[in-house]
Amino acid sequence: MTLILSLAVAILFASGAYLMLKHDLVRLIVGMVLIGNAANLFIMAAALRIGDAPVYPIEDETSDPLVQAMTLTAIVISFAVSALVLALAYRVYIAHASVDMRELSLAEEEQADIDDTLDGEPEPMLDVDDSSIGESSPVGAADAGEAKTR
Amino acid sequence: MTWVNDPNPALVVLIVALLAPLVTVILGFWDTRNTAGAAVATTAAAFAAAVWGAWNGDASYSVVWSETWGIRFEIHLDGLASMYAVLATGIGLLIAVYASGYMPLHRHHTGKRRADDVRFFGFLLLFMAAMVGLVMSQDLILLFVFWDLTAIASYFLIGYDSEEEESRTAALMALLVTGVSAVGVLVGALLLWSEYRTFSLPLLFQSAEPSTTVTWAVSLILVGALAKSAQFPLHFWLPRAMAAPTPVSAYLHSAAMVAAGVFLIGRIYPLVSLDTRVLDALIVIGGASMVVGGLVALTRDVFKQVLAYSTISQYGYVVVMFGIGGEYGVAGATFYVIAHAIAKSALFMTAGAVTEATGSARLADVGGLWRRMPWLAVGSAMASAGLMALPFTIGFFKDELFFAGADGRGQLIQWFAVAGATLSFAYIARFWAGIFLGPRQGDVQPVPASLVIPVGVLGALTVLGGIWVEPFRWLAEQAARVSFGEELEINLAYHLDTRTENLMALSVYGLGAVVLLTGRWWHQPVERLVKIGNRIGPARGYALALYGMNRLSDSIHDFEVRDLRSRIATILIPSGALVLLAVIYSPTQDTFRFTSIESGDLPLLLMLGVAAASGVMVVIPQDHLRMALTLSGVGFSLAVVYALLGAPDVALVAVLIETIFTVVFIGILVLIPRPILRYERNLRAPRIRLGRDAIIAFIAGSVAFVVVWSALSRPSASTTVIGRHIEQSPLAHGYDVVTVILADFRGFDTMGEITVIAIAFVGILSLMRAGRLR
Amino acid sequence: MSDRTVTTTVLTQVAARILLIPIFVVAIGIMIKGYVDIGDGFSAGVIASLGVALQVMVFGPEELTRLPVIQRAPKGTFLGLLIALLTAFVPAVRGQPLMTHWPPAGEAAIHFGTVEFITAVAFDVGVFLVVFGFGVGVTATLARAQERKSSMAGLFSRPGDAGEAGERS
Amino acid sequence: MIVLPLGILWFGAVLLAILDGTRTKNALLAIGLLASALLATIWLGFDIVANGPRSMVIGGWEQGVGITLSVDTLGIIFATLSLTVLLAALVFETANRVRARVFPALVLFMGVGLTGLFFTGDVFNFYVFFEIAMISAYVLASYGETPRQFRAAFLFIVVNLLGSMLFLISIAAIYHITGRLDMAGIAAQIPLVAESPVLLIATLIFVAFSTKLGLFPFHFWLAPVYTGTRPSVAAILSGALANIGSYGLLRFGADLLPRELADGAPVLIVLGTVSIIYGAVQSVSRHSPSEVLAYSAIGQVGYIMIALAIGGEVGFFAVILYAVINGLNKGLLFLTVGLRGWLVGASFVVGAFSVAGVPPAAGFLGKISIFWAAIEDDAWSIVFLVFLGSALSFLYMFQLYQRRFWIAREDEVESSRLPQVIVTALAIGLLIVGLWPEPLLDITDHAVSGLLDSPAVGVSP
Repeated sequence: MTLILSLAVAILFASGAYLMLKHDLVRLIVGMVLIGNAANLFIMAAALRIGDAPVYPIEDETSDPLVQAMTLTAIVISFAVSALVLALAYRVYIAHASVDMRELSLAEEEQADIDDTLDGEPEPMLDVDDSSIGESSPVGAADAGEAKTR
Repeated sequence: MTWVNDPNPALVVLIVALLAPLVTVILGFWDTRNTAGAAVATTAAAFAAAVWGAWNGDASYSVVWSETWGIRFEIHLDGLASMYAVLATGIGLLIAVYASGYMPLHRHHTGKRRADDVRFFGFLLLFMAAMVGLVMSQDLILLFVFWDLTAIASYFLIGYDSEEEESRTAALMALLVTGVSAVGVLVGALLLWSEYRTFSLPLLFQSAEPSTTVTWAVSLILVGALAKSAQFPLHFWLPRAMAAPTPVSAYLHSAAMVAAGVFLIGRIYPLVSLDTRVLDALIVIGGASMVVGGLVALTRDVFKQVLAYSTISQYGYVVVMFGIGGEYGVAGATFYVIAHAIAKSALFMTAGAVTEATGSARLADVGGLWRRMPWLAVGSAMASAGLMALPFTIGFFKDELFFAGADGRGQLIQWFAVAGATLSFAYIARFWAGIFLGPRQGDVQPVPASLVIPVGVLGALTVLGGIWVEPFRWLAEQAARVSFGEELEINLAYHLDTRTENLMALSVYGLGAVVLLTGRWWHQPVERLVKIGNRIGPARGYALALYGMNRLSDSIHDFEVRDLRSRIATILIPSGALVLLAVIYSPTQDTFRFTSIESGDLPLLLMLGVAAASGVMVVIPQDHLRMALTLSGVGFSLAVVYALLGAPDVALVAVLIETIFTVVFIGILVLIPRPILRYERNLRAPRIRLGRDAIIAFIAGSVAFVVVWSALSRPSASTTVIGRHIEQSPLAHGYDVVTVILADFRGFDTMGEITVIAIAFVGILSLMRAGRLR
Repeated sequence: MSDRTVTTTVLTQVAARILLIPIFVVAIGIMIKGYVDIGDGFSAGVIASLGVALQVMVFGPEELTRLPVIQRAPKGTFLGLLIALLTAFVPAVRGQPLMTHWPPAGEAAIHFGTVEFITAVAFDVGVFLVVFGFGVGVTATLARAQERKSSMAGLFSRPGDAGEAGERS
Repeated sequence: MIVLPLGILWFGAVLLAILDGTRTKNALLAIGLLASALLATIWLGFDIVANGPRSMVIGGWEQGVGITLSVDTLGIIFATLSLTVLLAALVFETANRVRARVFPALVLFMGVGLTGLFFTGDVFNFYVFFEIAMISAYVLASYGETPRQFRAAFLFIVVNLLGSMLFLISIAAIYHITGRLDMAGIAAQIPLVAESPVLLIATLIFVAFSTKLGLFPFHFWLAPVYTGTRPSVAAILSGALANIGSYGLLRFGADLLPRELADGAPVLIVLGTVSIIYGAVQSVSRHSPSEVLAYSAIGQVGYIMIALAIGGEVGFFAVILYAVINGLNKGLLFLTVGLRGWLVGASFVVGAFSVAGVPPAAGFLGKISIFWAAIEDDAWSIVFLVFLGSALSFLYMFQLYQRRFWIAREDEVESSRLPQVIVTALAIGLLIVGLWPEPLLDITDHAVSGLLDSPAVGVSP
């Protein structure tokens, strides 16, 4: 049984991961939801024991109520996050008129290029000849003279 | 107020020095015209304090700085500290006077504002204060702090004209060489700590014994010291630093930055002298610097370049003397620093004044100026004579001590000493004569007196030291005693006899004159040699390293993953590798177990199959709407699984959540036009990519599988709290244990959960109301 | 607008309207009986907001402005959170650990029929309000976005696709 | 007392969620609340240092049945650090004019999440607070509302959600093998369990937190997110949120799973080494300041990993100290990104010196502690590595500094004074810590002895 449960978790996880590798934003989100499902199933599977519903009157051995509470919390949290991601996907679509990750990557690179030109290159020193250093700071006699006459 | 009645000289010197930059900056901010005056006044005060402190002598102050690390704020105004403090503040004072005349001219050339003066004097005085603090530090960490403070100050001073690329590269180079090598000082200090559990120098001197660790520690500290003193092969930053305004160069070369390096050697000399191999290394490095610096100085045309290389060469002497060691070596090294500081700063100021007067900074463009600038000529002549070690200057004694020390170390060192001294005789003479003698060249404008007076003062001091050497001798003697660690006496006098020192001095004058007069024969070859050195020398190495690092950085950036799917893959694949590693590493026996499947489990089995199958179905390329529905299929079948696992609460919520999620999902899908959704679907991905995706997904699945299976294979924990949960539910007025856990036992989780919902709500509202947040 | 009038028949409208009341009743029942049987404030919140979602799907977003309870639901999220927080933190003011419910463990609670008045129920009401507000708020936002989209169809679509944009029912 | 910081933040966040945060007076209210939560945390810290860790079982149940809140020095240090960075970012954004109604509320919500997870003594509760912090961060990442921010936010969510799920799976697995959720109980049970499943679980936890921190090779999301988000948000992400990673590794690694941490040390060292070199080399030629800082952050994570692998007193000391100082550095430096003016230049250079480990900026303390750990461990290759990393940090920080503040550009407009003053205040803070390090060192020492005394002593009541 543990093997079957583990396999189910693994298949859901793998399907989710596969979808997360897609270019389509929507599929990506579906992948995330699937991985969330896999995690939730695993929490339930991690139950210390399985039996009747833990509702009074209790006669037989009940199922582990703690994992149930944990699963509930986890389900709700992953739902909230998924809903948020959906809304974000909508805004991404509004911003790019696309749900294709490739276009987003393109936009990111364009942005990086813009940044690069804005921020300038690092300037590594290439000229090792230092024989004229120390000469250039005072500009010239005429200039110095001008300073005097003022 | 015993503190006021009986002040601690060490603290007074440090505080007055630290106040100098502070007061100057505050007054400068108030009114920028105050800056130069404030700088002169505060340095004068610092100088007075230093002289007073040196006179009162031997005061220390110590307070715990950090208990946890055992660091103390421990300062001691001993002989060594007094000497360097007097030098740093005294020359600092003259530099401040000089700068008050020089900076207006500099401002004019570079178009800077008066407000920039505050920055200049602030960092200049910070430099001085850091020097004063450095020389008094007795705790290695405190010493490191002041050590880096000098590096910071010099960085901003060298990069003062930051609009010039030359200044920027020079500042970066100085920072990289001195800052990175300072890490050596730190590591050395920590090494000594690991051996002796203290950072305190006096304690270390007491307990240190020759050992590999100590040798390593000392060598690392010396790397920092030698880099700061611009010793070969880390000397190349110093000539570049000439891009700074002249007062900075003058200070850097005489009493501050470069002097800090040899100071440190003197400070830890009791540790240095534990291993003769270290001393020999000092001789080699110092000797190399003497030769390289001297040869390049002979070929340079720009004033400040000649002087810069001469400094490298002359600090080479000091290092060699420390390497020679013994009474003469240490005494000579210490005395040399005084003599050199006084004379060299005068020459730098001369260079600045001449450049301001003529507008030219090259020996080739000036000449015969002694008539036009007689005071400057006289002042710098005295200083040059000092560096050339002519009699009746303080410089004569410095070579005298050098030769005496070399005498004890055999013929080779002796020849070497003469050769080095000859070089220095020659390049200094070439410098002075090139400016003031020969055919008249260059148009001279009058310069402010403040550019000439400091030169005169320093020149006078040089000669005074040659006639009445006692004050200088006393200072050096006190200092050398500290370095040497035992009693030591410096005897300085003129002897009219044929002792070796005198003969060596005479041969230096003769050889020096020959070198000067034969210039036209050796100039070309030496210049070629220097060019070759440039091409393969350490400066080249530095430039290539920097360039290479930038190129390397660029090229590995090209490999940086740029799209989301690869970013996800780069999390999944390494996780797979790590899990695999963990599987290999850990014992596999009993890790994975099968448990039997009972007939009652068949419905569960079936539903798990359905859930997994619909999970796979979602992956198959399809319409988005159908995908959403298949996805909810996964959710609903999982809900049934939960119900079969005896969890009706979870099943109920799972169904509800799945429903509302599907509503939201479809609600969003509807908002996105169909062509845009279809666009992606119609693009067929290449088969290879699909295969690769499948492999990555397989890895991800395997990670999950291995971890999950190994965890589930553990027999369920025997001690658990769920029994208590079930028992206590009625106490909490509840009969559905899960609900009681959610609202009571673990209600805090639910609290967090609804907070997450509320935050998601806030986020969704602000995202969906396009354009404006809420 | 026009699509909806086509797709929703009178029958669905009536059904939706009638269904709303039982849905709310079930929701409230689940919430109050949560301690005794399956279900809690969370499920109740989801059920109630699904009921509202149904109304919106059938009658359009303006439906939301008609019922004041629904109109204020989004603000209710924060009210609910506040109530839950109060049940958690008020005991701390009295020197007890967080979320110590009243009446204390084991002591009898005031009964109203089979309904017990305990602070845990207040907490559950908070949870209900948060979830209900969330459900209604999100539904409403989606509906409004949908409306806005049909009024500016094609604005965000690819060039050439403008005509097709906005379809899908 | 233990609940005071959480209470202030939580109620404050709910209140501000209703108010319009773009109004200055509401933003000021948020600042006041955050500041008082910070003060309450510090007050609590004094109490804990004096009287030992404090804990409370929620609902008044016995431990294990109810959730345990338990605060030790380690939690206090990280909570104080995170709240400080959050406060700085909030004050900064207020001075700059808040552009979104919900920004102050989200900052407070994130404060709730972070404080909660530093204070909780229950692994599942840790996860819940972790998600509170993360979801606030997800929404915050889109703050600014340009396509760029949306892209960054999306990437951020996707990657971090994956990490969260791995973490959730490991928590469930821990529950299955120990039957407990409270940290004290787990720490007691873990040694009784066979090694292999625990090691696998530890691996997943490591991956989850490394993803959060941006350790090589889990770092590929980090640079675009840090460059894409607004400066104040980037400061929050790198200065406050990333603390989850360091804290989590300490809490789960050193406290709960020490055996597995020791087993994994070689892997930590290898990945840490690669991270240091990779991050530093990448930073050298990056153009935009936030990109340099992002890659630098990847490098800094490497130091934390290496110190963690060295472990023991000096190792954990270095982890905490380095994490704190790195958080402050990054908080300061990211805030300077969009600003211009000489005060900003001065503040930036203080941050740069701190990153390079030059006193008197606080960074040298971190560098000392790392060297110290390596030397005590006789790990010469690590000493050399740290040396190399610090040399490269000089190079990239000062290439950047000179390029940005020494080369005048025509299109420059000096930023308004208030934001400049705020970053200056942060820089002065860094200098003060550097000049008077004893409080920080002392409390770090306290936290380390709490971690080492006996496993999970900090979490037992």
